[in-house]
Amino acid sequence: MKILYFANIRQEIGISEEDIIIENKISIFELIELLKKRGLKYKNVFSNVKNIKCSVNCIFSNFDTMIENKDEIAFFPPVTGG
Amino acid sequence: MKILYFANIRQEIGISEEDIIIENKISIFELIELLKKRGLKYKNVFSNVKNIKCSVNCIFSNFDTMIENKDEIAFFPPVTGG
Amino acid sequence: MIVIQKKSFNYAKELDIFSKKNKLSGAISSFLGKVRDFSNLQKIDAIFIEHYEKMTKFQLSRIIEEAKTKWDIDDIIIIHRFGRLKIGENIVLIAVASKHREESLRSVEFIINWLKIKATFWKKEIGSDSTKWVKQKESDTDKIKKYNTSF
Amino acid sequence: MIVIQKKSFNYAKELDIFSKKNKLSGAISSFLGKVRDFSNLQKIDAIFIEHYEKMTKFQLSRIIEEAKTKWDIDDIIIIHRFGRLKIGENIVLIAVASKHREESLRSVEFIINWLKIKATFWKKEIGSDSTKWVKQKESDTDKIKKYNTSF
Repeated sequence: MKILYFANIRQEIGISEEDIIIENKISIFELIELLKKRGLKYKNVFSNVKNIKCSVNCIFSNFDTMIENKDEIAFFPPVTGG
Repeated sequence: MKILYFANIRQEIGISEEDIIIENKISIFELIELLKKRGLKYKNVFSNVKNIKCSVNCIFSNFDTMIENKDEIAFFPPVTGG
Repeated sequence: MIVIQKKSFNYAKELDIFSKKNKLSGAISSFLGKVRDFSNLQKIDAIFIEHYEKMTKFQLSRIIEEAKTKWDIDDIIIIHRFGRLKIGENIVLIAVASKHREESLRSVEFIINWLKIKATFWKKEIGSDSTKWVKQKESDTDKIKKYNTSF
Repeated sequence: MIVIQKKSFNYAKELDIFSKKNKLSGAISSFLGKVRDFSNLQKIDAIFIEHYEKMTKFQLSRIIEEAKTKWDIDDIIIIHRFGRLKIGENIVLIAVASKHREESLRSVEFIINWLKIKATFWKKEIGSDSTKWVKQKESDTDKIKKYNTSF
């Protein structure tokens, strides 16, 4: 699955997108746990998810949403446009 | 006193303004009664004052407002600008 | 600034000047009213607007002052035309510059709502068959009831 | 129409085109958001706007569709920039053409309020001393609570 990071999350992790292959459907909660194992930067970013929003295929989604390899997931802070 | 007429009232009376001299302070109610004696056009216009607004020196005023010779009075229908 | 004029005005140019004049205002909201080709009553060809010049200017300035007591506003412009206007022509432009969006949006709405009730303009519709003076809408008097304002 | 672009846009020219395109719409309301020279936190020199291109366009189109179900609207334009913007530059323009003023005023407000919550843009303030990502305001989340809308 494609994972995108934006704003301070992108900056802290240091990349704007990456691809991950998973075996079975998982929840976003589970994805976050997987990501936290990828290193300190991820661990820091995802240690507090209170200010992290996410989308699945461009739809704002809850962390219990189930996702699979064909999905595009994005993590970002609350938006501040306009 | 200067009396101004606008919109349909101006059109029905046939003039846009006129000067009237009064002896003592009167109310706008009394002014209307005076005007109604000036002819049929006035009588028709002022027969029903429900849709007539008035101002005294550019301030929207009630018909019991007292007026004198130095005042500028205007009669008009509810406004429809914008 | 209040401008009441017979001649047409250039919507884009006026807003351009206004925005440049208020370069550092974070928000500029505006309302443009134009002549429509029909009313509830008939197909119309043009409108004629009459006004009570001295009072109109005074009333608009009171509305502006009232808006300024309610919201933190950097600048306001109102342009309103009178005379004969054709279909599609601009009648009125209101623009408000402020630091935050809320103030400018609220005050543009406030100004147009009160203008409809307090500014001494009268509109006559010139149709193909007949001309008639426009009647004030009850919905317009309803729109000002929400404001804790009387003047 | 939705335009998301890096380059600056000409406020007046865009509205001029929009008004001419919707010549017979009686009301055109608009909101322009510009870069201010200060925030709550510091004096700023410029801002940087990042966005999630695919999602932003989708979200804005959903907001437009939602506005259209709520009000009788003739036309809508949203222009939003991204990249580095200097003080005083235009960030966003929203304009709505409709028959009556109520619809255009209400929907411009609706669109900017929802854009602030749902459109995937992120702003970074570039000050003389430091840069920091802007935090979403609680007052902005409050502003959408009044709408009987969820998406």
